[in-house]
This record gives sequence, C-alpha cells and structure tokens, in this order.
Amino acid sequence: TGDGSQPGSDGSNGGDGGDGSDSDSNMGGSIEAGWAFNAVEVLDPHYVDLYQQITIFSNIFSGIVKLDRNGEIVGDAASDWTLPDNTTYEFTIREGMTFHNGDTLDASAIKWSIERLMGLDDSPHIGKVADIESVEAPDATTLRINLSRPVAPFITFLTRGPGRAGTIVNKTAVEEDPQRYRRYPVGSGPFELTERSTGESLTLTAFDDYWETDSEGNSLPYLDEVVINLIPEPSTMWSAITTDGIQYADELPPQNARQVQGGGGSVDVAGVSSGEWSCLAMLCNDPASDEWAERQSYASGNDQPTDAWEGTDIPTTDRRVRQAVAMAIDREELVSTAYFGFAEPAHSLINPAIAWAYQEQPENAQMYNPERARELLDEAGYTGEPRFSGSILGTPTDERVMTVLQQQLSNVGIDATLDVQQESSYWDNIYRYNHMFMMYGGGGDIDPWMSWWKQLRTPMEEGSSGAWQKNLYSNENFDEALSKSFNTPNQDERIEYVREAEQIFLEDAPFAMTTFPLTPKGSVTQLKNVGNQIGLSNFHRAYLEE
Amino acid sequence: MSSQFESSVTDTTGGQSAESGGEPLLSAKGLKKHFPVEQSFLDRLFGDDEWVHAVDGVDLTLAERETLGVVGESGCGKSTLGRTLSRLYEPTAGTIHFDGEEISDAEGDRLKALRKDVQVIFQDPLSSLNPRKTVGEIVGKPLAVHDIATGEAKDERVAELFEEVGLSPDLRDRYPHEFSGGQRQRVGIARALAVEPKLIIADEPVSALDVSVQAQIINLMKRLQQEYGLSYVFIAHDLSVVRHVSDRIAVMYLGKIVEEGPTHDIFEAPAHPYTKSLLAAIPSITGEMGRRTVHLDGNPPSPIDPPSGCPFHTRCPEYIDEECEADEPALQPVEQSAESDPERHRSACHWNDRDEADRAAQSPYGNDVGG
Amino acid sequence: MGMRRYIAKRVAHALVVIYIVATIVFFAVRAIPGDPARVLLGGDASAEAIAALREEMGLTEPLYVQYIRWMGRILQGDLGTSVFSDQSVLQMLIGVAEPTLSIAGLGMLIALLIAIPAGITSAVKQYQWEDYVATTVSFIGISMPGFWIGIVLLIIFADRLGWVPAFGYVSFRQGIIPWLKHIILPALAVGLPYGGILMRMTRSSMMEVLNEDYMRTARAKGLDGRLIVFKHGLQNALIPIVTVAGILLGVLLGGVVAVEIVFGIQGLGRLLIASIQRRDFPAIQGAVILISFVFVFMNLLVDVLYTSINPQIKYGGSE
Amino acid sequence: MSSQPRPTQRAGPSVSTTVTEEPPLLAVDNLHTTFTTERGDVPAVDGVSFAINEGEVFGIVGESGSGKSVTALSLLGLADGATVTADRLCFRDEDLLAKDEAALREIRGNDISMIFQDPMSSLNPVMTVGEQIAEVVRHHGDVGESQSLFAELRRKYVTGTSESSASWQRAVELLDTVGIPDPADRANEYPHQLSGGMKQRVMIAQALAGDPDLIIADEPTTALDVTIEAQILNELLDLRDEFGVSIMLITHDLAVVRETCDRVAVMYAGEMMETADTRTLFEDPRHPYTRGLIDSIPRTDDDREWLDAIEGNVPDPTAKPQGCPFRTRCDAAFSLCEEPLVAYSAEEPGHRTWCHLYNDAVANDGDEVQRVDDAEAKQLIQEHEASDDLVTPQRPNFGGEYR
Amino acid sequence: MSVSDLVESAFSGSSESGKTFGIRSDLLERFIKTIRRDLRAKIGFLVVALFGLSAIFAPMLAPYDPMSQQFPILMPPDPLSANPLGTDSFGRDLLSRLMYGARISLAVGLGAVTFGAVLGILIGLFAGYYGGYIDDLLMRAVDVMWAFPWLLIAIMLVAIFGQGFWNVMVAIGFAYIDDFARLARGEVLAIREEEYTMAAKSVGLEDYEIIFEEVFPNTVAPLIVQFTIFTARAILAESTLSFLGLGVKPTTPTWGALLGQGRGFITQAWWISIIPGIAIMVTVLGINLFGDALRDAFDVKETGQT
Ligand SMILES: Nc1ncnc2c1ncn2[C@@H]1O[C@H](COP(=O)(O)OP(=O)(O)OP(=O)(O)O)[C@@H](O)[C@H]1O
Ligand SMILES: Nc1ncnc2c1ncn2[C@@H]1O[C@H](COP(=O)(O)OP(=O)(O)OP(=O)(O)O)[C@@H](O)[C@H]1O
Ligand SMILES: [Mg+2]
Ligand SMILES: [Mg+2]
Ligand code: NI
Repeated sequence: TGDGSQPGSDGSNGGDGGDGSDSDSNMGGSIEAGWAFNAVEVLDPHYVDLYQQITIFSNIFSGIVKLDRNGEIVGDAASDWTLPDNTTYEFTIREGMTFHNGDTLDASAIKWSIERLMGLDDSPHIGKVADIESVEAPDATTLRINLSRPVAPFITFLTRGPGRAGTIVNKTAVEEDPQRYRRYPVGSGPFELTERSTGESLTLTAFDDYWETDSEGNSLPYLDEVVINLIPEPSTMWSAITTDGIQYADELPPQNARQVQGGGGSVDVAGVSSGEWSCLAMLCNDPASDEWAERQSYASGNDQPTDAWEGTDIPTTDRRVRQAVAMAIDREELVSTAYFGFAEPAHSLINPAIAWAYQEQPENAQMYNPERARELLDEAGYTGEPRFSGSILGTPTDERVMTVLQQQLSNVGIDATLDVQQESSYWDNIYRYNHMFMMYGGGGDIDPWMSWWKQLRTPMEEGSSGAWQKNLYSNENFDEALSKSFNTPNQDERIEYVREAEQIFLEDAPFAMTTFPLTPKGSVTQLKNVGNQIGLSNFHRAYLEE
Repeated sequence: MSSQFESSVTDTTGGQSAESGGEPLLSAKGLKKHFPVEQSFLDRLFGDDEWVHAVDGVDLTLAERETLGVVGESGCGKSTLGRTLSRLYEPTAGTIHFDGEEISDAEGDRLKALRKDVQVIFQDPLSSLNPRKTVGEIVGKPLAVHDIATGEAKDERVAELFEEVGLSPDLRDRYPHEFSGGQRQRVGIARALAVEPKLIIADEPVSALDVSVQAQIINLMKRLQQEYGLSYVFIAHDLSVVRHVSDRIAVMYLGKIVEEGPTHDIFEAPAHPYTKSLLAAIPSITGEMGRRTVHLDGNPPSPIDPPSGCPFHTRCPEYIDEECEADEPALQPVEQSAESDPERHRSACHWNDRDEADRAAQSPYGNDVGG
Repeated sequence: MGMRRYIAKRVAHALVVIYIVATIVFFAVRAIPGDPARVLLGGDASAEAIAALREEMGLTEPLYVQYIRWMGRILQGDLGTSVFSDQSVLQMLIGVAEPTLSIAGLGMLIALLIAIPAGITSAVKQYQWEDYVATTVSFIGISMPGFWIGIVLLIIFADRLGWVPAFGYVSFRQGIIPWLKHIILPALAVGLPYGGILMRMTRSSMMEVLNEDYMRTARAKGLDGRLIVFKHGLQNALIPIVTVAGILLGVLLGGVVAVEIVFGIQGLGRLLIASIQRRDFPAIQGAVILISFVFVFMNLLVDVLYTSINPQIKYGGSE
Repeated sequence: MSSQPRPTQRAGPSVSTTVTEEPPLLAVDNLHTTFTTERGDVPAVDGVSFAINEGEVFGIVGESGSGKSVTALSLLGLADGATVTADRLCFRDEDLLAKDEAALREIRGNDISMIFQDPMSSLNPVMTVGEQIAEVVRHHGDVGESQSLFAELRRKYVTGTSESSASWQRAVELLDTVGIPDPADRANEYPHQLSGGMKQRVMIAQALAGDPDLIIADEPTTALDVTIEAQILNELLDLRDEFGVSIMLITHDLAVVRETCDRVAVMYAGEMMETADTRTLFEDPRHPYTRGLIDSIPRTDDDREWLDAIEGNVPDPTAKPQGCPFRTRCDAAFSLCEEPLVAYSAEEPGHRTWCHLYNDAVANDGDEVQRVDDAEAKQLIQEHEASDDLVTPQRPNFGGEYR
Repeated sequence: MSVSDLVESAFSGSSESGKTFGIRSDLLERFIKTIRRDLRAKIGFLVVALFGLSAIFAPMLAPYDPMSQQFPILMPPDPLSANPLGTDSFGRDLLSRLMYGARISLAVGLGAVTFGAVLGILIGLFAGYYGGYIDDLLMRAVDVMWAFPWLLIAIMLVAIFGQGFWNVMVAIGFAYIDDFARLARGEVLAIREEEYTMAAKSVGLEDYEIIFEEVFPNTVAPLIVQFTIFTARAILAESTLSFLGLGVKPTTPTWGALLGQGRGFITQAWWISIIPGIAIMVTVLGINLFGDALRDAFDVKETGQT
C-alpha cells in the first residue's frame, strides 16, 4: 500500500478487514464529516462510477470480498473462496447476515445481485460481469460463479469498493422502486443511510445488526452516526475541520494538509493512496489517418474522426518525442510544488497499490533527464524555438499540475498551452482527439488490467479492448502480452506477461507518467481508526476518543 | 437683407388674398391629433388604450402675410395643433393644405420640401437649442440639410442671418447656455429663417421671456414679416401679446376652436362665453386698479374623456340648457355688431342661434362686454 | 387602472419574460458541447451505453419535438426529472431555494439597514467626517468581490473567533438562532457589495432631494432639520432607490452563487453550476426558470412597492 | 387660536415708509447677499432697502435674475451658501440677522411664511396636502399635539394624522378658507391629484396655517393661466382684508403689481431702482428703467405698431458695471452713472428713485440730461453714502444644514 | 449627409472643431479644474493613471517574467528582497504577476463594458426615440436579458468557446447591455421632451440623424459615469469568473485569478490574495472617484446658464 511512503502518515488508518488493535475505551459518538464534492446523487453501486460516491457507499454496503488495511483482498460476505479451476470461483458465504431492511443475506441474495448487474445494459460495470457464464447458489452458504474463460483480475471485480461488481444490493428494495434505490440504497454494511438533503448532507446511522465484531467481540461499528457534509470549497473544508465543525475530511487542501504535518495540532492528516496514477497522455496517431479513421470510432463513438490535424504535423506520434516528454518531467518537483508532497513520483504505470507487481524503478523507467530529452528532440528534428507547440487538455482539478508541467516542458523547449475544461467538456474533447497532450489518470486500480486493457490496448469493434483509448496507441506486442496476462489467473506466471507489457509501454511511452497521487485525509486527533485503504474512508472501526 | 429673400417676396397682396376669396396659404379641415395614453403591447392586449384628444377637429385657414393668433388655457392643445400643422406630428385625422397642395400625408422628399417652407419657433429658447452645439452650427444645420449653402457660403449666410436677427456674428462659436433668453430666442428665429420659409409657426415664442426682451422679439418678428412677407401662426396664452401681433385670432378650448375672427372683433365683440371669460381675466396696466373679475371656475376637463356636447358646458357661466350637454355646437358666423365681419367672425355656441334678449338676460356680463 | 388589473397585467408580462427566458435556455443549453449521457455514465462509458441512455433521455429526437414535449410538460407544472439524481426537478428546486433565498433575503436586509441610514447621514453631513467614513466603508463593499469578502469573514469569524460555524446551512425550521448563525456570514458577503452600491445611490438621491423646492418649503415652514430630512426627504429619496434596488437584484443573486460555494451551502446557484457542468438539462432549465421567476417577481414586488411609496404613480402609469 | 380677524388696515397711498411714526413690520436697509461660486462672487442682492408696513401688500418687480427671490430667502435665512449683510434687517424691531437657526425656525412659518413660484415642485409629492398644512399648525404650537420627531415620523409613516385631531381639522378649515371645494376630501389627496391653481391655494393655506404676520409670495402665479392667476391674486387680497396680514408679492408682471399692490419696489440686477406707491409708480415713473418696462408691455388698449423695447441684455451678475447697473442699456445714461447709486426722494412721500438724474445738481426733463454740475453732484452722493456708513451686522452662513 | 459622416461627427467630432463625442472640448478644461479642486478627484485620477500606465508598460516595468516559476514558493513580501510582494504557490514573482494582471483585468473591464455599452446604448436610443412597438419589443428583450442569469451566459460562452480573454469579456459585457439600454432609454425619453429634437425634425433632419446628432451627444454624460462605475464592477466580475474557474485562460495572470488562486492559501500566505484584493479595491475606488470627477465635469449646472 501507500502507507510506507505517505508523508508523515501517522498510522491512524486502521482497516476494516484485518484485526485492528482497537482500543476498548468508551466507543461511540457521532461525527460530522466533510466530502470535497459538489453533489453526491447516485449511490446504487451498480451505477456509481465516481470515487467520492464509492467512498460513501462502501460504508453502506458489503461486498463478496473486500480489501483489508494492507490492500489485500479478504472475505466480506464470503468468509472464504476457492478456485476449483481457472474458470470457477466458489465462495463460502457467512451465516446470519442481514440487510438494513431485515432481509436475510445469503448466497441466493448475492446471486440475485450479480444477475441484476448482468442485466443492466446502462451500468458502467457490466463489462466486469461479461465473462460470467452462470451464477449458482446451491445452498445458503455456497455461491459458485462460472466464467466462460479465465479472467485473471476477476476477483478484484468482486471487491466491495473499487470493484463494485460484487457489491451486494437488496432485491426487495430494488424491485420496490429502482429509481428511489439510486438515492436511498439498502445494503448490509455497518451504516445505513437514514437521511439526505439534496446535495448537502447525508446521514449514516449505525446498523445494529452488522455482522462484524472486533477482536474482543464488541459489535461494530462503534460510531452511532456519521453525517457527511458536501463542502466543495477547499478553504472552507479546512476551516471546518480546524474549527471542529467537522471531525473528518475526505480530502483536505494539500497546502493546508502540509501545514499540519508533523503534528502538534488538533488535526491529523494521512496521505492515502487510492491506487491512483496520473500521467500526461500523448496522441500517438492521427485520428484521421487511414489506419485510425475507423478504429478511433470504437473508442470514441464518433463516426467521423476530427479533421483538427489535417495538414499539421503531430510531433507526439514520434516515439522519440514521447520519450523526450517523459524525460522532461521532473517528478520530484511536481510532487513538491503541485502536490505539496501528497503524491509519489511515478516512473511506470503499475501503481504501488498493486503490491505484487509494483516496482519503484523498473528497468527503463521514465526518469527525469532533460539533457537526454533535448537530444531526443534534436534527433526527431524538432530544433526550433520553441521546438513545437501543443495544448494540454485537463480539468480544473489538474490545473496545478498542468501549470508546473507547462513550465517543465518549456524548459526543454516545448511550448504548451493549457486548455482547462469542465469535466463534461473534457470528456467530449478527449474523445475528439484534438489535443496533443491530455491529463489523464485512473484510480482505485488494484489490478494492472484495470489501467491497461481499456486504456492502451488497440481498440476493437467488439469487446472492451481499447474502449477508453485517449491517445490512439497501438502495439501488437503489447496487445499480445496483455491478452496473455488477462487469461492467466496464476499470479507467478502472470507477472511475466505484465513485465513484458510494461517494458513495451516504457519503450513506446504513450503516457508520460507523472505521479501516484495521495489524498490528504484529515481527522481530528480524537477520531481514530478510519479505514483508508485504497483511498476509501471506512468508518467500520472508527471511534472517537474521549 | 439677402437677395434670395427678395425673390421669394413676390406676392405683395399680403393678407388680403384670403379675404378676397383666393387660395389660402394654409388650411386645415377636421384636423385631429390623438395621443395614446399607454403604449405597451399588454395594454393593447388588455384593451386598455385610452387616448388624449389633444386636437379634436380643427378647421382653420391662413392667408399669406397674415398672422393667426391661437390662444387658450394651458393644455388646450395649442402646441399640438402647431406641431400637427407643421407635420411634426402625424395627424390622426383631417387634411392640411399648404400652398394649394395637400400635405397631410406628405412623405420623403415632399415632406422635406415642406420642412423648408414651414418652420417652427419654440416656446422655450433654451430647451429648443441643442446644448452641445454652437449656435453657429444650429443655424447652419438647415442650410446643409436642404443643400442651400455649404462651406464658406454657409458661414456667410449664417453671419447674415445673425445680423438679421440682431446678433453679432462673432457669437457664432458660443454655446446656447452662454446666451440670455432673448438672444437664444433670436437664434431660434435665425434657424427658422435660414430655410427661407413661407410660414412660421411660433409656439409661445415669448412667454419664457422678460417683458423688456419680449418686446424686442415681438418687434423683430413683426419686422421680419414685413420684410419677407412671412405668415405666422402665433400661439400664445398672453392675450395682450396676441392682440398686438395678430390679424386674426382663434380661441381654443379642449382641442377645438370655439371662436375665430379678426383680432378687433374678438376683442371688441367676443361672442363665445369662454372668450369673454378669458378677456375678463387679462390683467391690465391701464384700466381700473383693483381686482379682476373672474367668471371661470375650476380647470378644463380632461382631454382623455372630454365632456359631451359643448366642451365648455361644464364651466360655462352662460350655460343655457340640456342642448349644451347634448349637441356640440359648430362654428357659425356671428352677426353681432356693425363693425364685425360675419363671414370671418365665427363662434361655436348655442347662443348663436338664440335670441339677443335671452342672452342679455342670462349673461353675467350684460350685453356689452369689452365693447 | 385598479391595483388588481395592474397586477394581472404585470403577471402576464412576467410570464411572457419567463417563457422567453425558458425557451432561450432550452436551446442554449443544448448548444453547449458536452453530452449528459457521457457525463452521467462517466468518461469511459461505452459508446452503445451512451447511445442507449441518450435514447432513454429523449435526446435523440429532433430539437423541436423535444421542445414541444418539454413545453407541454411545463404547462402541466412538470419541470422534469434530473438526469443525475433521478429526483423531480421541482423537488430539487424546493430544496435549494430556501438557503439561497435566506441568504439573499438577509443579505438584502443587511444591505438596506446599512445603506439607507449611512447614505442619508452621508448626504446630510456632506463633506464632513461622517460622510467620509460612510463613503469609505461603502467603497470597500463595492470594490471587494463577494466571495472574497466571504472568505475573509470566514477566516475571521469562524476560523479565528469561532463565533459562527464555517459552513453549511440549517433550516430556520430547526431554530432561528442556528439558522441565523449559518447564514449571517454568507448574507454579509453578498450584502456588503450590494449595500455599498445602494449607499452611494442613497447618498446621491438624498442629495438631490435636499435641493428640491419642497425641502426649501419645509424649511420655510420652520420645521426642525431632522424632521425635514426624515419626514419630507426620506420617502422621496427612497423612490429611485427602490427601483435601483430592484434592478440590482442581479448583483445580489449573482453574488450568492460564489458565496454558496465558499460556505459549502447547497443552494440554487451551486445547483445551477453543478447542473451546467454535468449538462443536466432538466435541472438547468428548472433552475433558470426559478431564477428568472424570482427576478421578475421581485421586480413586480418592487414596482408595487414603488407605487405605494410614490403616490404620483398610479398603477400602470409608469414605465 | 389667535386667528381672530384683525381689523383691516388697508394701507392707503399716504402711508410712507420713511416718516411713519409706527415702526414698519419689516425694515430692510442696505441688504447685501453674496454667493461665493467658482466663477467668483455673485452679488445677487446688492444694497436693497425697503420697509413693509402692517397690512400692506408690497410688490417687488424685476426681470428674471434681478435678485427678487434671493432677497426674500435672505430675510428668512434660507439663502444657502450666501453671505448676508445688512445695516438693518428687522422684523417688528427684532434683529433677524442676530438670530441663530433655531430662533429663525420660530419666526419661519409662525411670523413670516412663504409661498413659492412653482406649486408643483414646492409641495412635497409624497405627503397629503392636509398633512402638509397640519404640520405647520402643530408647529405653530397651540393645538396641544406632540411635535416630537418620533411623533411626527409616526404620523408620517405609521398612523397618519388623525382626522379628528385639532391640527387636521384646522387644515381642513384652512383649505376651505382658500376656496377649495370639498376640503375634507381634498385634504387626503396628494399634490399631483390637484390642479395647478388648487396646489397654489394649498400653498397659501399652508402659509396661513402658522398665523403669520407677513406672507412672502414669490411669483405665486407665474406658472398659472390668466384666469387662475386672477383667482389666486384675488384670494390673496381677500386674506389680507380678512386677516390683516402683510404680503410681500414678488413678480415680474407689472400688471399684476398694478392690480394687487399698495406699494412697489422695482429691482434690477440685484439693486433697487425705484420704490413708490403703486399709483404713483405707474402714473409718474421716474426711473428710465421703470419707464422702459411699462412701455414695453403690449396693452389691450393701444394700437402702437411697434413696442418700445429696452434694447440690450441684463448684465452678468459676476461682471456688473460699476455704479448704476442699468446704465449700459439706459438711453438717458450720462456722466454720473458710474458713481455709486443713492436714493433720491420725490415729492410723493415714499417715492424714491435710485437714479442720478434726480441729483439736485442735475437738471433734466425726464429723459434728457440738460446740465450737470459734476462736483456738486459727487459731493451730494458722498453725503448720502456717509449716512449709510453703519456697522454692518452679518448673519452666519448656516450652509443649509439639516440639524 | 452620409451615414459615415454622421458617425464621424457623432463619435469623433472631427468635422466639428473642438469636440469629442459631440461634447465640447472645454470638458477637458473643466475636468482638469475639477481634478485640481477636489482632493478625491485627484486621488481617483492618480490611481487610474498609475494603474493604467503600469498595465500598459508592464512588459517594461515588471521585474520578471510573470509565468516563470523560478523562485521558492510562498515567500512573504519583503520590500528589500528580489520579490517585493513575495511569491505565489508556484514560486512566481507576485509583483510581476500583479502588473501583468492589471493589463488583462483592466482590458477585460474596459472591453466588457464597451461591448455592453455599445449594444445597450443602441438599443436604448432606438427604443427611447421611437417608442411604441419598437420600444416594447426592445425593452422586452432587455427584460429577458435582465432576468437571464448572467452566470449562465458566462458559463455557456466558456463552455462553447473555451476560456479566453474575448469570451470572458463578452460574457461580462452581456450583463451590462440591459443596464445601459435602460439608462440610455431613460435619458432619451427625457431628451425627446426637449424641444431641440423637435426643432431638428422641423428643420428636416432624418430620424437617424436626430438620434445620433441631437439625442446621443446629450445622453453621453450620465452614460460615461455609468461606464466608469461598470468598469469597476466588470473587474470584480472577472474575479468572480476566475473564482468559478471560468476566467481567462489558466496561468494567465489576472487580478481575479490571483485572488482566486490565493484564497486556498489565505491562512498560510495571506499576501497572495490580499495584495491583489487591495489592488482591485484601490482601482475600483480610483475609477469610482474618477467617475465622480467626470460627473462633476459634465454637470451643466456647474457652469451655469449665465
Ligand atoms: N406627446 C404627447 N403624448 C401624449 N399626450 C400629449 C402629448 N403632447 C401633448 N399631450 C397632451 O395633449 C394635450 C394638449 O397639449 P398641448 O401641449 O398641445 O397644450 P398647449 O395648449 O400647448 O398647453 P401649454 O399652454 O401648456 O403649452 C394635453 O393634455 C397634453 O397633456
Ligand atoms: N445658490 C446660488 N448660487 C449662486 N448664485 C445664485 C444662487 N441663487 C441665485 N443666484 C444668482 O442670484 C441672482 C438673483 O437670483 P434670483 O433667483 O433672486 O432672481 P429672481 O429675481 O428671483 O429671478 P426669477 O424671476 O427668474 O425668479 C441670479 O443671477 C442668480 O444666478
Ligand atoms: Mg404648449
Ligand atoms: Mg425668483
Ligand atoms: Ni394661532
């Protein structure tokens, strides 16, 4: 996990999966929390695709499996599981679990939940269950999932938080009013959503019949109530937590968070990795080229490719230029200036949350080397002043990073203009392929597949391969290595393919990696044991110290 | 005096032409001008359109070289009449003939030509001059608009006009606010003269001026009339002034002419009760000292909803009977005294049809008002 | 024209304006690039899913069909359902209108309470210290953006002094004091710029009134100076101020948006911005209709008020 | 109430200002009112002397800008921003110049009240006419109603003045007195609901409400039609006859003066030209300016083709010629006209002319100067001036403050 | 007279000697006199001149490149150091950014108001002069503009055309169209009552000539005052747009952007937002005082009718 590298992390990030060393002092109380988000509307896990929503609903729902404080996958509703063969998963389901509305949670309830997702055409997560052939619940405690082919990352899809496919929704409530369910979900997690006022606050109340207990047998959760306030303005969030208006902040402004690092104040800050990676994606092909005119539509859905590049040279289609850009980025400076320390430099695509595959500096890692960058640009024939110009597309949250990148690129002679777009226009633009550079990234990645398959594999008419291509990258060898990795559940074998793909990625440099961001989460010192694995904010075991 | 002017002064018959049955210079028939009280489309939607009957059926004629005085109380429609006659307002109904041509629907070039023949002098000498233009520009503008003179010629002509109205041409570059009231009115007159008009409609040209200056302006206007053979419609509320300048007088009440006739007749033998009341109220510096007799109470009724019948019946000291409320009297010749010319002295009052004796019995003035 | 008829007329007028505003918004939001389906499904949704959702949201139909359908629903009082929250737009609007109106209302009240006395003092004591103090304060109000005032106030009163909470909104139904505590800073932040402008207006309006003939008449009657100012002058000075106060509502409501963000209050402004950012057409349309509704009807209210403090205007007599 | 009609004292032509035993109601001697402006000092009133007796109608005529209004305002301390000095400015032997703002407030409305030219702008548009009159009645102080700031504001904004209160009743009574029909209803109306003539009557009623001894009427009829003008002037005369108030009538209309006034003063460019009783002035005008004025009026009885206009314009008040301000336009101007002006008395008592034609050292036949003994004339002028050389009291400049 | 002549005489006045905007040139004298006389006018003029000049000559005067991130971050102001006003969170020199910021902010302010003024005044002139249906139509359009949330216009423009100087300018300017239209119309209604417009008509001028030659020059005085006041408000509006992330292109220094960026650092680095805040305040104050002085200079009563 990101723990080891968190700047000044104070170890208060207890998990909700393993045995926390919980204090047995008078535990309970209610807290107010702040979420740095403008609106949280949908909380139906099968529809949710935004991180802030995940961070809320993971307190409300149980998954089949979940992540423990070390980022390892452990059982949640399933106490254990086995893989009789490469295409079958068999789960042992706990007994005695109930939903918030009193329904029993057993294997058949989970079966219904998975099958619901399989039937939801408009869910963003349907791809995760596309390879499921059948789901069986032979008895109340056994759940069997049969896949049509081996899917290496399948178990990660079933985690409660990031995966979402295995998050268990309640049949009665969904069938009663699916519209209402989106806003008032019924789960089986430690808290139930009891009240919400539009966009302003959500009240989570402890669920008395939550299955989990601490090591001493006390029932969880300790907290009676968590009120989640939406506070989009960072300075207000900061004021709120310093004045004890809230006891927990889902995300603090990093510059303020930096202030309290080293402790002493009334606020503790933890820099938490949410499995996030961030990069500068570079356009690798002209969308209107013969090769891509058709292919781009598989990703973008636009029948006609943009003619924005007609008659213009796209320097980033040259691999040397891309490598140069990757070398122009001083990641340490980026971390200190743009993130105020709340990030780790990224030299390759595999993020630290994928502990089994992560290497801080793999062979041929993207490292800061401006001289070499200039040489490469010279080689590529870009010697002018500036060498070339291009615009960087990003959203308002990327602005700080973009500002620093702009300066760093200009240091090697590349003139970058910034195009900051609201989220909606950002997506529109990004699939029009009319920018040379794009701020891009992903979060909650607990398997390399998650960042690579849709993002970098060659787009195909069928299936999800390359469905999220932002920069029109294609390399047959890379595709091949990725396919093999996907179909190899055995981790020791699989890692070979992952490494192979990683090397191709580093060679081609479709992305200039920047950082693995950390989210500064703040809590007042009295509040202990909030589970922050993978960037979540789980209150399962959190408590207020007297 | 300019040679251009002399050429325009060919008709020397003067005010006699109308009398002798010739074509009048200006004549209006059934002239009406109504203003909407409200303008918004919703008002029209709600059917709330009310109209101010500012001028409500006026007939009049004006001969060349003649001055027609128009008098009446404030708000009776004098200014509106003047502006409608000069086509500054579109008439709501009725016809206007000028110089033998109908002008009530003139447009474009014809209207522009009319603007050259008919000019207006306004009441308020300050408000009628654009404060941001020099008086030279103001007087020169009509010359440019009508292509009478440009460049040097224009400047010369402006200087001539200034001298004509008794202003030093050196004052050309000054702005209106730098002048006294009398001087400003001279500028207004010079502007009107610039296009060599045949007719000038003077809308209370002296009422904003002090007596000493008022006399200067009246003298000036009379002199110009004699020199250039101008005709005037002279609007005023000061009866002594009107008497001094006019050949004929029209008395207006609530948008209508209630009495019309040669100045002498009107003053010596007024026929309409309203005219009599007006005359009685004139302050005088020659007659008896002491109070004026007032026979007119209250204010004129609203022109939005004028009274039925004779418009004056609500205030008339000589009110006869229901006929006054029911029928509107027409302008009819007055045959009264030997001096008056019945053809030219007309009045709109039911008394005209009645017996002289009746009249004397009811009139608060007795039989010999002013006479 | 009677009061009722006048109001009926003005309401008709208001509805026409709102109708046009609504129509413009309908087409304008659709002219903005960006696809609600894509936003809703996340940036990485599949093309088919997006197409399906577009179909479902009725976005694939010709624009005029969408428009007619929407108009039809509006006439039945149905503002539609938010694409994002699956909530009826009307319900959402009701939820957010209260905080916004509370802030704007209190802000206006504060502005008036500061501006009018200060403006009058300033006019009466022209070029004396009172005038200079009042003018300086009003200039500070005028020249600071509302959100910035908000942040400074927040740091002083919430952060440093801890007198009031730093964020959020509590309905007045939960108690007047907590309600006030939550909205006082936002209200000040929107009220000060507005009040600053109003104060300048009051000052010049009052100065003009002081030069009126009837003020001289009042002095010639031998009345006391303060009595003249407050009895003869005030109401006359207020006449133009009321109009200006109405026209400047835009300044007030515009300020609320940024201030809501600063104080973490989910109000109409924030809803509007969020809805635009995610292209939630029904919500944008609803919010705009509500805003123009507030504008137009506040204006109507101002006009009625205007008529009542200015006896010279008969209903409908003024434009 | 003290409004018992006093016996009418119609001032006959025999009453003269200078030699009367009874002190005049108002005595003004050598009044100067100077405005300080960025264009320089404006001597709006430049040495004006006159007196008004009890029950008299005293007219002041002059062209626009001749300082008539400023004279009136100076008396009551309402000439904002001006420095007022005078040798004497006494009302009933009380020195008005010595009074401070509070003391003047007691005089205003109670002893001296004013009627202004434009009734529309001089009445408060947002107060009922009844209230505007009633407040003066209360200010007058004998109706036993509170006139504290609070009470007045409550009346204005909250309760309104009770129709049964004494002050309101009195207001209605006054409206009736000035000839307004349905006074009880009209009292509840706003000025814009009344016609011009009625508004002017309201102004008069308001002026009467304090039961004053002197009413200053500043061009009360200029904005009105002749017929209404006649009504209003008659009204004023009736009041004088009925209540015995003195009236100072300011106008630019000589005909009005002739009908209405007992005595007249003619002003020009801030200075006095001639004063006399009315009949004398019109029958025997001595000053060339007065004569010019009378001649330039078109009359209903003459058949002159040309009016006798006074040529030229009124001088700019900041650049007034030295000596007689009229000399630039005067046909009879001669060598002495640059000397300071002094008053010369004529045979008729109270008839004084500020024109050096009437210096004893000058022989003239009215318009033509025949012979001038310069030395003697100047000597005489200096003697006149010396006698005026008193200590000049000055009123502090209140600057129009609303305290 | 051709339209172009007309426009020339109305706007430049070159054909009529000694006038600008149809206003006589002694306005300048009067203006100078007002400034001499009144301390506040002096302050206003000084401030406007100072900021205007520093904006115009920013490239020459600014010590550093405003974009270059070459200094340590968040350095407090120290008059004696290399960065007298400190540095921002990227290590950029604040003094330089403030000076370049003045360029954009003042230009946006002036540009926006000019845009609003030109459209608004045209609408107002025609509506007021013609009255009737034209007035109805135009003023209803103005009502709609007024009731239309200004921010929405701004957001839409930015969404459609992207962030940028011109879009921000137009977006802000849009909000002022209705104000100018109302003011201009009100003035025209008053001026239409003046007899000189009637006189111009009687002399034979066409409507458009009357509008631009007679009416417009007489409405200019209050409009100019409104113009200065709105310029101040437009500068504030720019800062609000920046706050909402809708300002001029990112990293471009504008006062609003400085203020907006600084707000997150207010507890650690007050100077980042306080200093541009003060700059805005002083400018707005200066412009307002300047406007007051202009008004005095335009006040016809002051010169008086002699
Ligand atoms: N443009 C207009 N719109 C609406 N009503 C008007 C207009 N002009 C004049 N009126 C109305 O028409 C009537 C006659 O007005 P007009 O100005 O012609 O009177 P007048 O006799 O000239 O009065 P005065 O002596 O006061 O100048 C009045 O009731 C006036 O209010
Ligand atoms: N407040 C003032 N500041 C400067 N000059 C003033 C002021 N008030 C009046 N004046 C000047 O004093 C002179 C006399 O003015 P006043 O108002 O007394 O004239 P008037 O005789 O009443 O004229 P009218 O008949 O026009 O009312 C004028 O030249 C005028 O410009
Ligand atoms: Mg008129
Ligand atoms: Mg006067
Ligand atoms: Ni008494």
